[in-house]
Amino acid sequence: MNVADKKRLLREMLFARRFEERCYEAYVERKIGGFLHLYPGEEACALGVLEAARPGQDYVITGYRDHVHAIKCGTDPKKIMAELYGKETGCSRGRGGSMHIFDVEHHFMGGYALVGGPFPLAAGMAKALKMQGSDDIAICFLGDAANNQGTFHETMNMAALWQLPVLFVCENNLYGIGTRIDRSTAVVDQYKRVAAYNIPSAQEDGQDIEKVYKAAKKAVDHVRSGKGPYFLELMTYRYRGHSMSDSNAYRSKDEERMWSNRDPIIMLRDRLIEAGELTKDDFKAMDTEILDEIEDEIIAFAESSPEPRVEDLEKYVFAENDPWVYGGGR
Amino acid sequence: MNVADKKRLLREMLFARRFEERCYEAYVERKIGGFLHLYPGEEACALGVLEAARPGQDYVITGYRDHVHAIKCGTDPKKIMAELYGKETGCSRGRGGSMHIFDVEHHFMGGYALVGGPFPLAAGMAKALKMQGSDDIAICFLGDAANNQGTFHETMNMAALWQLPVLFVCENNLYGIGTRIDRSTAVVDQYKRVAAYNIPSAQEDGQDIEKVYKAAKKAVDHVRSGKGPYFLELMTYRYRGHSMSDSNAYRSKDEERMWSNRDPIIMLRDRLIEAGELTKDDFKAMDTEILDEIEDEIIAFAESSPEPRVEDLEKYVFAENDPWVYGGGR
Amino acid sequence: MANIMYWEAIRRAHDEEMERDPLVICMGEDIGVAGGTYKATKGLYEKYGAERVIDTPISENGYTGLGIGASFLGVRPIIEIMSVNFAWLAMDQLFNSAAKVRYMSGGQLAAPVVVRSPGGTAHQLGAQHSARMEKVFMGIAGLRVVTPSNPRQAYGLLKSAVRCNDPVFINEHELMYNMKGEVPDEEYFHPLEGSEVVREGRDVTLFGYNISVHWCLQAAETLSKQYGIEAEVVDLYALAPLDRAGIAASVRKTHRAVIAEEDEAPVGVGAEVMAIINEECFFDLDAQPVRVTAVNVPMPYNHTLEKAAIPSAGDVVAAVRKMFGK
Amino acid sequence: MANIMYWEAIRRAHDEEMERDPLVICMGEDIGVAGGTYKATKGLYEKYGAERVIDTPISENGYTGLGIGASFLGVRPIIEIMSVNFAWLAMDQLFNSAAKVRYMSGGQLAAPVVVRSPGGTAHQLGAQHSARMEKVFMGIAGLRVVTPSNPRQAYGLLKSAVRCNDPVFINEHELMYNMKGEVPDEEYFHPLEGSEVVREGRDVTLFGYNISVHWCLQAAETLSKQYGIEAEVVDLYALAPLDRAGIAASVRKTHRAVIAEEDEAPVGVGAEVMAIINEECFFDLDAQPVRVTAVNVPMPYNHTLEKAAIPSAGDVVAAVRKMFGK
Ligand SMILES: Cc1ncc(C[n+]2csc(CCOP(=O)(O)OP(=O)(O)O)c2C)c(N)n1
Ligand SMILES: Cc1ncc(C[n+]2csc(CCOP(=O)(O)OP(=O)(O)O)c2C)c(N)n1
Ligand SMILES: [Mg+2]
Ligand SMILES: [Mg+2]
Repeated sequence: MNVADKKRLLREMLFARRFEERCYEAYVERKIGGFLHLYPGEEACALGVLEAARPGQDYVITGYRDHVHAIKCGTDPKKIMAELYGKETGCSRGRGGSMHIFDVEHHFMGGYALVGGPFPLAAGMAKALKMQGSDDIAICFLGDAANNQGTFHETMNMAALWQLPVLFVCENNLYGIGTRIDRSTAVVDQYKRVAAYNIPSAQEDGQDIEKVYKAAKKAVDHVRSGKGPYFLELMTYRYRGHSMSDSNAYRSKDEERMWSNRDPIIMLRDRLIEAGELTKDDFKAMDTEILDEIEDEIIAFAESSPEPRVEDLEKYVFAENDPWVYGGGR
Repeated sequence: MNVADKKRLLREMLFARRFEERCYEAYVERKIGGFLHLYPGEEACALGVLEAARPGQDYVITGYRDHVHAIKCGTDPKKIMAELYGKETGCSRGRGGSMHIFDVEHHFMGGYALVGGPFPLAAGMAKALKMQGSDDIAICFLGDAANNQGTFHETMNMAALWQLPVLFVCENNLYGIGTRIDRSTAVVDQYKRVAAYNIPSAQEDGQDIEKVYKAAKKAVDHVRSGKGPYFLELMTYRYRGHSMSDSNAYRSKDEERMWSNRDPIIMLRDRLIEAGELTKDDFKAMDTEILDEIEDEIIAFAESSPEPRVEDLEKYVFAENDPWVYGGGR
Repeated sequence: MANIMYWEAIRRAHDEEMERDPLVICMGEDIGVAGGTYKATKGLYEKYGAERVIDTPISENGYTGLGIGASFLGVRPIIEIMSVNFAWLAMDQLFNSAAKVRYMSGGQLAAPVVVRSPGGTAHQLGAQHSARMEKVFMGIAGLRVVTPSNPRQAYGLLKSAVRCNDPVFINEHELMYNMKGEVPDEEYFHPLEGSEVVREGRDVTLFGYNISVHWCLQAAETLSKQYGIEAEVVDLYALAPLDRAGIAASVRKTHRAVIAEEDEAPVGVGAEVMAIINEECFFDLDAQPVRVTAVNVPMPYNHTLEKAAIPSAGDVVAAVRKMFGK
Repeated sequence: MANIMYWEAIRRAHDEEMERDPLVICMGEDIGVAGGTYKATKGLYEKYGAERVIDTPISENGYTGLGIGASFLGVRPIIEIMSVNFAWLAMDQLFNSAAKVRYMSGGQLAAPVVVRSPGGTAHQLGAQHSARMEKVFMGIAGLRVVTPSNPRQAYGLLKSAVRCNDPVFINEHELMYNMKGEVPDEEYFHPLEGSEVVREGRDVTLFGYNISVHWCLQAAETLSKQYGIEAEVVDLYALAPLDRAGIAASVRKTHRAVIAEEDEAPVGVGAEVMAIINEECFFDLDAQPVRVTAVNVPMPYNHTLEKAAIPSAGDVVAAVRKMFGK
């Protein structure tokens, strides 16, 4: 990773942070509804991992905490914000909302709201890639608590058995909503659990994007080279509550402070400053630019976009005019 | 285990073998319907493990291959045969059939037909025992292929997390119906898989009842002493097809021969004969006695028992006259 | 009579039953330390401890099965499934184990568990978090299904469910936890079967359950005031078994029926009630029975589409007006 | 026209579609080396190899989800769930993922999987292996449900389902795999919507699907010969969406309806068809519509009880006779 890359990643992380914070505000203003799960604190995970892959080409899938993953795949943030606003211009045409960001064009295969749901879907995409002789891979991001779901076990076994090209990234932020990992999970080191399937794995600091990148590079190479699945655990932390409706009362101030001292953005920023590659002013300017872009372009787009038409309520339930429905497709 | 014990166990294994073979015949004669899963070849597993526990007092649960487990818990074989005949005198009053042997009085908590279903039920019974301060334990017998079900993972995690007094016995007969274990399972040594939950485990020869007993003793002691769950894998083989409707065509004659050379009954018999504790004639006499008992008492009972009354079809759906249904229970 | 919220009523029922019987436990995701997503178990962890108020891993089939197994040995678990959408994962244990074990053991063993879960469309939760699944639970023999429309029922149904020897599924509603209502100060056990006439009327019967009872009541007011139509409103708090006699009695009186349900129409509560009306009192009908249902789509996120997808009091009014040609 | 068995028809459809398109695969427990519990995939493993004919671990939710994920990228999986009773374990992926993904992605992504599974009561398989669950599948928006009553449909419905861009659940029946029937020699695609009038009649319509079509046909013969009643028999091979127009057309002609289903009554196919009749042609009815259903119990093992629990052609005859007072 050269300096230009690092600066770009710094900007991407900062953008992700500001984007999510702006979502928070829009939610408070009641512009956004439903459940909203934000990513501040965890930026280095999605951005670092996908930096090591081929975003837009490899197939990415995740849970409900999905905005930043989509952005890195190439989804226009305007379309994500419009989605959160429930607009027809949204990436899921206003039908999905925050938990269901989709951008198939950029191979962002969706955010899903059932914990553990994406595991088998990711393995299935990998199966399709393998059948088609592609060297693209499937990448599945999920939380630590998701690993207690039966689908985790079933999927790891199948992925290993059939040597599928899928990378599982565990964003271990130590909590599933308000339940701390050691209160839900017998073995807290998640990377150890996949030994039960003979899946190679690693645990890495999820706050240092350079480390994430390096660990992910190794993981991605493994998977892409046809050696089967890989499981990468990234130790991270979410700054906000689980979702907007979460009081966040179950974590100690000490713990929160400890993690904010390891903020992925500040860490990379300071490293660049120390190395003389960036000044504080550069950083400030970058921030202002981002804030302006979010306000002037992204929010403006979302605000001014049209709502879906009520007449279209029943669209997208089934394929339109599928000839095979009538048995006459030949 | 003294000589008397060994002789008794030999008799129990032989009884189990003959009982199951007689079931086979009754099925062919169409006296028994539905699915029938037999246990020949695996006798040392259930009998050896439960010998090391407190059958009739510890709570036992298993899958559909359940006759022998119930017998060892103390269920009258007459009632099992009557159940298979669908009679009102059957242990499940003719409502259950072979896959659903129940004898709650003897703490045989049932055979269940959904693969993987008993895992959480067993852990739940253990939870109840723990709450009630009992030193009884729950014992769950299931097959190797069942371990690929999500319930396995979910249950192992909870059992370990809450340190529940439950012993999981994996009867590894190398196949799930017609699928050989290495074609369905990434890690074939099942005892290794529970390391992912920090559950102590062992693998043992399931054909040698003395070894089974010893390994089970250790396992049972561990669980009963309050140290949490334990997982015991027993390597075994079923001689017949998976169920009566299984052609059994997927296994080689060589493999079958290899295993029949390690027959649990023959092995113990020959050991006792070698030690001068038993003669071939003793064994023959034992066999004749068993065959007579099965024919004259067990089959006779099943044959002569009455069917359930059609008027009782809707009995046992709900509790009878439960006052709380009417809100007037006080 | 205290005027308390739906969630408080549920909490009170938990608390009283746990206080009374040390074998009553509760379990589910985030119900302990966090007090429950909808506060139904608030404070119980502090009071009864981690052995009886159990924060579970995200393993719906697993912990539901665990609760069922515990119930085999006398424990009375109250299992919360955070949202009914997640209950698909637990159906195996709920239906294959809990609902069938009494029958297939010839009456020897039973699974007296209570499973509580909110269904219903809340505010823009999208396709995977807006399911209304009462129809799925109602269709399986061996399971009782009840659904409280107010705090009194929420309290009294849970009390009875905990003590009842059958497995009971309690269908709550995300939008109702903060609804207030009167709950008796003394202990109260609501029957798990039957129905309640919550408004008398002579012209038409409006059948509702859970949240749709409120649409029916609101519609009845409008119909009375603006159109002179006196609607009877029947609260079907018991969905399985349904109160055939109660349904028939009201229709025999009013000769007309509208069933309001929040779910999509196919094979739903409306269809079943209509079938019962056909079977019990077809020739008493003066008009075609009508069901007011959601549009048959996965729930859209967009607020306007969401509103368009689910029915309302206005739709009930419209249905009745059409029936009367008014 | 070849006269082949139901399982052979399904096998042929698999084979033709796999031959045509290398992205058609099939998967399930014991479908490969063993050839499938009901032989629906016999010989395909040898012909197409382990990459396309996949013996899965016993992980219903997992492999169903895996098939769905593969379908996102152009693969066309035909997933066999060995018995519909096990499908409870896979409902999460089938409903939460497959049925909803098109809608919640605003039409961008779809899950064109086929899931096949036998439901129905076979011979004394007991409570956990005798479920008939079509009503559960029919109630969820976004999923097509079809159910073949003969080899021709079994062949043609699977052919269309594989090519259709929606997820399709095919409800088969354990007792029908060995049933013989005519299947066209040339390729044939059965529509996934609609219904078929399989016997014309003027006095009453008997609605059936899957195995109950045969009870209806048998009943119609008896009714004609012994009672002079000419029944029309309508085969509802498409359960979701149901053919409202077809149902109404027949009832408008005969003015009477009996619906025969193998499942327990509550919220079932019978209720839904009755609701549709009420909605579409209430005033055309000359008699109360009737559903002939199973008794509402978990399935008993004992043969006599089992027979008493499920309906038969005789029950259909009895229902019609009662309707006509004969
Ligand atoms: C099947 C299912 N069960 C429960 C939930 C409710 N729920 C949503 S997120 C969550 C916690 C998940 O934690 P984790 O996997 O660690 O991801 P994180 O939110 O921490 O990123 C829970 C319990 C759900 N959405 N789906
Ligand atoms: C949930 C579920 N899936 C599939 C089946 C069908 N089935 C019955 S037994 C069996 C194989 C189980 O093998 P294993 O666990 O090794 O036990 P064994 O029969 O060898 O003793 C399968 C696939 C089932 N009964 N339940
Ligand atoms: Mg987490
Ligand atoms: Mg096995």
